[in-house]
Amino acid sequence: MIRKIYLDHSATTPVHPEVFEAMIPFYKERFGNASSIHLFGREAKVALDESREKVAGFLNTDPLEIYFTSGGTESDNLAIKGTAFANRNKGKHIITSSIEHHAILESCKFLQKEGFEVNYLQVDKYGLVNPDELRKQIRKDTILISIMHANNEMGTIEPVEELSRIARETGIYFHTDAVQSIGKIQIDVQKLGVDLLSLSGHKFYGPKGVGVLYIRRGVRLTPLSHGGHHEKARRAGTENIPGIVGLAKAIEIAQRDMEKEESRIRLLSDRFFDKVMQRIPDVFMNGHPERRVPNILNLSFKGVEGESIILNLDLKGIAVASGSACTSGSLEPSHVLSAMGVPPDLAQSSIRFSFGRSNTEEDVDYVAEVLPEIISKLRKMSPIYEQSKS
Amino acid sequence: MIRKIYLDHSATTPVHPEVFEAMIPFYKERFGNASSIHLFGREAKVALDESREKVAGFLNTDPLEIYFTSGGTESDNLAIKGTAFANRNKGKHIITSSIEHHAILESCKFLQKEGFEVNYLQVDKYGLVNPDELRKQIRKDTILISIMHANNEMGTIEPVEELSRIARETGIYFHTDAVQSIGKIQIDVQKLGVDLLSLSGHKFYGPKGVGVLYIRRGVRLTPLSHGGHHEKARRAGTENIPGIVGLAKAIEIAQRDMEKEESRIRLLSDRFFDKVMQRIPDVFMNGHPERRVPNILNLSFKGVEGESIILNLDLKGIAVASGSACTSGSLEPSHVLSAMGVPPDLAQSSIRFSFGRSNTEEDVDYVAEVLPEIISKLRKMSPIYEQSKS
Amino acid sequence: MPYSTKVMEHFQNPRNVGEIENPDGVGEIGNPVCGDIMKLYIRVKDNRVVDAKFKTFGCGAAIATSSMITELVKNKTLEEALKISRQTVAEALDGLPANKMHCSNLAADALHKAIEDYKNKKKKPESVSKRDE
Amino acid sequence: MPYSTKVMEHFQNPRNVGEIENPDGVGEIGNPVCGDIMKLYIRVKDNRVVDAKFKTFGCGAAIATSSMITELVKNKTLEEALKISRQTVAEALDGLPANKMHCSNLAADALHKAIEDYKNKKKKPESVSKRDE
Ligand SMILES: Cc1ncc(COP(=O)(O)O)c(C=O)c1O
Ligand SMILES: Cc1ncc(COP(=O)(O)O)c(C=O)c1O
Repeated sequence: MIRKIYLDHSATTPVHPEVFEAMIPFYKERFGNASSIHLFGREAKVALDESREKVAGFLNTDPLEIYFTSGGTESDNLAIKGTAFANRNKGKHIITSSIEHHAILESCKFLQKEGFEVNYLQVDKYGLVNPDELRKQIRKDTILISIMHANNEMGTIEPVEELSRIARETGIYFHTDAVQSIGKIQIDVQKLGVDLLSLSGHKFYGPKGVGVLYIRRGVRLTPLSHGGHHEKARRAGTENIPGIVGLAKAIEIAQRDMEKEESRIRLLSDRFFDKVMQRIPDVFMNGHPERRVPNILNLSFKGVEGESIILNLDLKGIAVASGSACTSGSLEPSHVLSAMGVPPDLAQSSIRFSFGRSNTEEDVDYVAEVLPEIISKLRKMSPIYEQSKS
Repeated sequence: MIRKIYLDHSATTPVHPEVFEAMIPFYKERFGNASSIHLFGREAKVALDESREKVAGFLNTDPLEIYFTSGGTESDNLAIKGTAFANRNKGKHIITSSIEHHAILESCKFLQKEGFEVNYLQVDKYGLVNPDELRKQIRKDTILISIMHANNEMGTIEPVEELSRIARETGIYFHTDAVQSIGKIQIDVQKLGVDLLSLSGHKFYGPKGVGVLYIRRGVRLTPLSHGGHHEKARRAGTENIPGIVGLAKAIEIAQRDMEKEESRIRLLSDRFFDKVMQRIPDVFMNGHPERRVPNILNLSFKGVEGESIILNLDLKGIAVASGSACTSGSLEPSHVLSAMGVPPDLAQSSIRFSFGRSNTEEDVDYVAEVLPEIISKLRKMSPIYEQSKS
Repeated sequence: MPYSTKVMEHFQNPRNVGEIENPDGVGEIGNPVCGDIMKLYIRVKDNRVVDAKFKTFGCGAAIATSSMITELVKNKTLEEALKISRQTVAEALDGLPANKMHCSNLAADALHKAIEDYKNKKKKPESVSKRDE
Repeated sequence: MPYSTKVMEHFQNPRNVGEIENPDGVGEIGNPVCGDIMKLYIRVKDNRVVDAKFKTFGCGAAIATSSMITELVKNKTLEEALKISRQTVAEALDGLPANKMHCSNLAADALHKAIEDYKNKKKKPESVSKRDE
């Protein structure tokens, strides 16, 4: 039987067995609608409240500031469009970075069509946003700044504390997309100094289809989903109790195991990186060498297109992602790597290895073993690798 | 031990055991992200495609016209606001009814703030929309008509085929909210003649947090959720595969068992109604006596407020809902019953019994047994029941 | 809808349900929006409320507050009775859910109306009896 | 990304990888947007393509179409070879995913360019060899 090694934990994760266990009763006997006042409803409401408290505890804030959504994308959309629509009388200018997730970028593009102006901050070669650059872009009519916590393609951690401080000084809302940092590094909304923060369950061993938006008290925000009075009338829709309970459980586990997992993953990633660099020439790391979440390692294999690497690894049972193009169904190279100044061919040659709970030393050793052969075979086929050698 | 009888299936349902079974693998080993090109991703993609085909088959349409959402509320929001925004150059007038779900009504109210005009059609005493009335309200700049299939409070089935024909004649999009009719009556989008149709998983033994919007090919619609290219770029967000698989399985089961379940539920409901009418004076049925989904029975108990009935039934282990106020956290009586001309005190006195799979004859007999005592006790306390007797 | 145990206890076993024949004061209060209607009857002797009864159409909170206030008011002087506020009633019931604090917490208002009614009747018995015709 | 078995077979075992020394024609085609770059070499004898080799930087589809076209073109006359279209290649591979039909299906274009190159060289050998310096 073929070995299966999953190195794509930044795309999604399996639910943790304890998370699954926690969800089961809410599919079965405790299935009530949290809006109902009878026993079934009250049981659901209790589960909802307890979940909210758990999430609030993890983020170091008040349960009243925790809103459940259908995922990271919805949280991002609600943060960006919700605050934009609610505050357009104050101004129509938004600042974000050029390396945000598409959920942010596309929300901003939509707002541009609606008459808003958006500045996309440049980043340095490591993918870092420059606080001075942010300061320069701020205008009288700036209403929102959104800079992600950790990038999903190469893991760089942005200086959110510093950036949010600038926002606070100037009285502008600050949002951060923490979808990729949760479970990897501490997230304390007070320390981070943010007004809004997005999470998604399925990136840290919780279920798909459920997310969180932290909204600091006092932030004005127009709902995207209108209807019943769920989530204090800011996000209508019958609450996905099993999903919410699962997300809360996943947060509990992340908190409990963070330290141990973090160092384990860091060792795995370093071990893999060292072996690859020893065995394969012309490999370049994308992202910041230290300031990044430990589970993401993004490497460009000069002269070889990403999808062809993915497919070859897939044939060996290894799952990775690429900054090339195919994941999104589009055919443009990664906007993140491009923004960092990575040349197009190297952007097309990038592979994201993202490690997680199931991965062992044997796993990464196996990948480091089969990879050199694959790269060498593809490079023999490449019209641009030879060119660069001559 | 106290008996537990759930008569609130229109609020939500437990997932069917077969649905739960079908979901399990997608939480565990087949957990991939459907956008990934490796094995894990392809497995997820296959499950997504198969689910889409199942839903399309049930609705008698093409899989390309099926879009998965996070629930009925999102589907309704996307249908209303998505078509409104995409077609505002054609006109800014929308027609709906006064008895729609809040997801529709609040979406319309939001649009009114954004400069749209909305007509809310009156209904007759049975809750029926009048096609002639619709015809009269249509204007040159009408872009959308949304009339629900079956009402969630009293079950009346609207003449959707007739209404949609009027829309088609005049080239206006027609949306129907079929959240309460799915699994109870056939839904064939060709026969219904609709352009958009909303469903929600948790109302027919599927999971919470997943829904469907059917969008006929050619309908112009602005997404609400921007981001990745999921769902043909009309609804961004990592697909909730377990939820989607569960919803598809629930549709399969609904289709398989519809005939049998429908007549069984009809008998239960009739049996219960007869007993209540025999044993309790001054009870009035709300909704159409025949043209309604068989699982909903809405009765007003003159002189007694709804919540006090719910609480008393709850103490006996029986779960029902009320058209009074408390469910939504608001304190206004049901807008549906009010629109039908039910006087405020009778609207406040209404109870919705909604039957489902788990209910037996013994269940309804038990409820019919405890109910008279409860009503009589509360009536003795009532300042308005005596008044009406004198 | 998490009612306190005390609310549920009064809801299940309401005290002093009914009417007082020829009461010394009646307070009726109704809120057509939220649907609660309450009628409170008092018997007054030597400036003290010696009996109180109620009839209520309303939710759990409305019934429990009605029941509670009839208990609270008994044997209080009129001055003491007038000091009974919505807050007093809610506290005596170990609190009410936030969304029930307004609409369904009318018992104190009904009591104050009943006392007012009593005072009016006492002041100008003629005109009052005329109004009753 | 559901590639056909045939695509995967060619992707795993691509035919005719490499270069032809002193080729009679070379077609290079590159698409910086989608990142596929393809170089096709042909050897022509008596108006027939007698050999073909390729080098490709690109995704699974790009590699498979390159491999497939070198097979298809062998022993075809130049006229026949020019009739090989993107569609021909895609069909020979039992189809390509929709989003791969454009960017990653450049092999036919590279072939046509190689034939053009061959014809140009034959017409004006001087100017071509000059260009090569
Ligand atoms: C940084 C970031 N933001 C947002 C999202 C979107 O979250 P979801 O997949 O829950 O829609 C993702 C993952 O896709 C992400 O990596
Ligand atoms: C008619 C109708 N439409 C829409 C909804 C909303 O669906 P969901 O609960 O999935 O948000 C409901 C149920 O709440 C409903 O009954």
